[in-house]
Amino acid sequence: SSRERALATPAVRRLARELGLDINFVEGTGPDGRVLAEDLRRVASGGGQRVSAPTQDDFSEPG
Amino acid sequence: MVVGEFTEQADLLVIGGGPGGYSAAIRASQLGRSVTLVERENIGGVCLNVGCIPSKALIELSSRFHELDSLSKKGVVTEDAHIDPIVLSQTVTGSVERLTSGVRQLLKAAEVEIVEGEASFVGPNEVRIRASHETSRIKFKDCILATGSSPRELDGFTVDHQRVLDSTDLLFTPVIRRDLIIIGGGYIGVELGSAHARLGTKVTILEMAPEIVMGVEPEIQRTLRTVLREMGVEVRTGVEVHGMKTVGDSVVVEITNGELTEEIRGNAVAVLVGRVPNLDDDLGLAMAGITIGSDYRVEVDDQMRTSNAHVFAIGDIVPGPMLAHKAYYEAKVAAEVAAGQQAGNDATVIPAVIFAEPEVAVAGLGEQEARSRYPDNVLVAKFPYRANGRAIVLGASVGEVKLIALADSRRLLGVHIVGIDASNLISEAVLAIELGATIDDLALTIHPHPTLSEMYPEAAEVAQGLPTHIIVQQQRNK
Amino acid sequence: MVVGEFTEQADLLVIGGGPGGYSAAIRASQLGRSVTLVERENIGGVCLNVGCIPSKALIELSSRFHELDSLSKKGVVTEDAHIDPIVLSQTVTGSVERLTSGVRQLLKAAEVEIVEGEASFVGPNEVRIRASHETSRIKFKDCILATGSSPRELDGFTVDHQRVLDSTDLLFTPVIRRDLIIIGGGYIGVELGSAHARLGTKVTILEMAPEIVMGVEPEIQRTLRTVLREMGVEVRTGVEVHGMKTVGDSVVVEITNGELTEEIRGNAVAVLVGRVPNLDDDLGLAMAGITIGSDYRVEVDDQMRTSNAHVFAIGDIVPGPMLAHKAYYEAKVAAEVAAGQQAGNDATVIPAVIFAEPEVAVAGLGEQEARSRYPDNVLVAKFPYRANGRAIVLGASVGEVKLIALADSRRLLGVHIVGIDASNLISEAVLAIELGATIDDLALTIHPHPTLSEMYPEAAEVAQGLPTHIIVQQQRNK
Ligand SMILES: Cc1cc2nc3c(=O)[nH]c(=O)nc-3n(C[C@H](O)[C@H](O)[C@H](O)COP(=O)(O)OP(=O)(O)OC[C@H]3O[C@@H](n4cnc5c(N)ncnc54)[C@H](O)[C@@H]3O)c2cc1C
Ligand SMILES: Cc1cc2nc3c(=O)[nH]c(=O)nc-3n(C[C@H](O)[C@H](O)[C@H](O)COP(=O)(O)OP(=O)(O)OC[C@H]3O[C@@H](n4cnc5c(N)ncnc54)[C@H](O)[C@@H]3O)c2cc1C
Repeated sequence: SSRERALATPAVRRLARELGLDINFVEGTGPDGRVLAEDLRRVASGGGQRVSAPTQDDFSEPG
Repeated sequence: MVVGEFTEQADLLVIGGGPGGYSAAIRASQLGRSVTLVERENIGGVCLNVGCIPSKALIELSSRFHELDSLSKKGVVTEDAHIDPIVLSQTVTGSVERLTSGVRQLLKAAEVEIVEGEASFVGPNEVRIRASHETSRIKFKDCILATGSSPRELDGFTVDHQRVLDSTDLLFTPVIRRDLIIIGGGYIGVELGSAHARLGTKVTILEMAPEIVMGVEPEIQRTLRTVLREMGVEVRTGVEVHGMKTVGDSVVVEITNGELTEEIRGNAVAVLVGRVPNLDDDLGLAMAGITIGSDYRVEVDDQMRTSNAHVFAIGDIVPGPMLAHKAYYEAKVAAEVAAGQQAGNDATVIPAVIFAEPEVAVAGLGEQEARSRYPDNVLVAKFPYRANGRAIVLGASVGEVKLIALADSRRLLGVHIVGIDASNLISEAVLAIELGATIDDLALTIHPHPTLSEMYPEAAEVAQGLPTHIIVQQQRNK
Repeated sequence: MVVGEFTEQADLLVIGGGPGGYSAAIRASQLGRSVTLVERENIGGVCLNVGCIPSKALIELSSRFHELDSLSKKGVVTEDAHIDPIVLSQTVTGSVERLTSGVRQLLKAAEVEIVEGEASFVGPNEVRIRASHETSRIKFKDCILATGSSPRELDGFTVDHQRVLDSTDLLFTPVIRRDLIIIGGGYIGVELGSAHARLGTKVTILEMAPEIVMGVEPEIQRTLRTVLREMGVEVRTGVEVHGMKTVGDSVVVEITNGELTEEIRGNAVAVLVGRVPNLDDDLGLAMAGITIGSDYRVEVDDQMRTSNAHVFAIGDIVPGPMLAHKAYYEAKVAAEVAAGQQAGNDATVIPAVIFAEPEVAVAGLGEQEARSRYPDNVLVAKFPYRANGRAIVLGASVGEVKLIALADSRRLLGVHIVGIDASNLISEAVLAIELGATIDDLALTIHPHPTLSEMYPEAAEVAQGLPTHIIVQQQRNK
């Protein structure tokens, strides 16, 4: 599959879990669409953008 | 079932005291769980006792010994250098003792209760512990399973620790053997083969697959083979091992290579044909409702939970490479989830290092995998050790750094290194990939001079078509 | 002015063939400029000929020699090890030759025209070149100035290369001296002092400042001093050097330490008291309208442009640490801007490495600087080498990794390492800071086991209050 999981750093991925968000449904405003901590906080506080469909697929593949 | 067994209660029970188990125990305790750890053998597991640590101690010393010859030619003259195998072996043992006693202290400081014995499930939230003189039972609220792995056995080769050896025999080696046959060209075979060759043993490696260390980039396999050959290691790939006999002081291993049958004679044979998760029936997984997958690993979700919601599994017994740092990472995910946090196993990269001659280190996708996943969108660039100032200073001209990136976004996908100190270099690549760095980020980050790490920006410049310290004709933009 | 000088035209003229000059020349040529490079001495400049490269070659060999003793105790036995100073010196020279001839090839492949001679400006876009037998003139469209630096002289100490030495004398050393006085405890003094001490010379370092290697973290200074003392190096700080005389075969250096006057006697004295940019009047900067700042460095903007819009300046002659990797970075900025690209000198981090015993490596802010810049918002965490598996295996228990981060956003600000292989570890920290990584990113990135790089996530875990392999009592959350 050429679809990718959301681009985000390990700490941001962790933050998404803590906020109860599926990071793959959050629109990233960083370079290359990368999801930033601010994007997550915005969504969590109801203000931000959720993308309607996952841009992404599996979490399972290790690098 | 023994009548009158004493039953204790545990808040969080950890089974197995290897890298997975002990680090899970420490983290869970830090986060407020009350932790009991059961270990049937040695705290520290395979890694600290008979794996990573003693192997790297031996490899390091063998490497220092081996380079004495070339040092003499450079002005650091040693004429009668030799190995004292007894002292060498004591040094290796000393490293192990220092680390395992350290881990015992860490567990004590974290107030982890240690129970000696072998655990097996007798129900979904209960285990029986068999110790040397008694058995007991522990009822747990939650459990982290980290029983690790054991050497795979090979039909017809019964390890007797005299003529037929396992990896542990090769680590605590109080003699330098004249010669040694190693069955298995995986990373452990290649690491220990390199180490013993450096100590002066004539090593032959027999591998069934068409190449050694399957899975790493073909260029790396080629470099490894070339260097091993130059060191006098004989590598035979695509051979099938049929059996062995002892003849006087020697072992004779019978192999076939296509149609041809051959006998290989040596002083001893070591069986290093991989490892099997410790999941046998004695463990009673079925009693606890824990499912094993078709790959003979425990099935877990992305929070390391097994099919029993109160049991987590981590380390060599769950899918993925059998490596200590994978166990450490999974241990923390499991411990944090068990402590009510929202952790998840979502690492992009699990690096792998082979401490052979030369070292190999890998992070992220291989070239073939990248090209099939992202057709026509892959950029590959290499930079050789022989063009790096520090490598020249070290006299280490063999090797290269290979970067694999997306052509459009230029994001780094994989890094593959063969050459001196690859083990020390690779973590920068892991971080780069985890952070979503691009080729250009690498090129524009100032790397100190003169260091091996400069090969990162140099390779990135090759990818940009603007190499500095290497001539890549077709890439000039003029 | 000589009558009838021949005047040539150059599209882009580079003055100086050191790391700055030669890499600027290559990059500019790759981007389409036609490049002429003038060098008055040796291609490769200080770094390749008498700096980074030979010093690291000597340091590496001295380190290998020095560890032979401890290796013997570990089972790799060498009894009559000794240095052959002639061969050692040839090895050092060999590294230099290999690298400088490599750079000549690179310049040739990049079609850079090399002119031998000393350049001085005679106007805003013209230089005169003085070679051994002739002078000529070159009119340039654009120019990149990279004339580097020379050793600072010390009143009363005239370098005669016999009793009064410069750094170059210490690099190509065909004898092992009985003892050596080094004036200057900067990084070069400490590096070369360590190297000669390892080779068996009794070294005394005299430093005027209250500490050696000013600017690095105080803990690192202390560790360095302790290790140097254990090696038999005498370090005297806060002393003033007044003069010297020769008495028979010895030199006597007169120092004052507060009120006290003292004489220090030795076989030779080396003057390593810093470096001065090559900007003397002969260069004719005024003729070209190029301004020198109050720090005696050429003033440049963030695209390396001097006050003459057609002249760029890079390397040791412009502000910032005098380090080769800074020169390389600035060279590429200047070359790209000269080729019409929008590059800029905006690196967050210029790392520094000291190849002493032990190694020191630094990236980003120091603790004091961080605390004053971000009051009450700084997090500091340390992890010691003695708790790292690979360090234990290497028998390298001295040292630590120190992380400095913002407490609120947890973003990494600085990393300071003292200990074995610090030089190889630091680039990961540079990249982390450049990419804006947090403490948590470091902790969650899987670092291969067993490697020294694991100290990054371990120190990050200390910052999180969740240390794994070290006991930090007050930080437990239970
Ligand atoms: C020679 C060699 C070299 C290696 N080198 C490296 C290397 O350089 N880098 C690397 O990352 N990895 C290396 N490995 C692999 C590494 O050792 C393993 O990946 C790692 O030990 C796995 O950790 P673990 O906690 O899952 O299991 P283990 O370390 O296997 O620990 C499991 C523990 O559980 C105990 N146990 C098992 N069953 C029970 C039971 N029923 N009750 C109680 N206790 C039980 C065992 O006694 C053991 O102590 C090497 C392995 C070998 C053999
Ligand atoms: C002992 C020692 C060890 C060092 N170790 C390190 C280290 O490990 N890492 C590190 O990063 N740095 C190190 N340095 C510093 C490093 O060498 C310098 O930072 C680097 O060389 C600066 O590069 P540059 O191009 O600015 O100048 P230079 O390397 O000084 O080159 C300038 C060149 O210009 C030529 N030149 C000068 N004037 C003229 C003129 N008028 N006409 C024509 N040519 C001219 C000179 O001959 C010279 O070749 C060390 C220095 C020393 C002395």
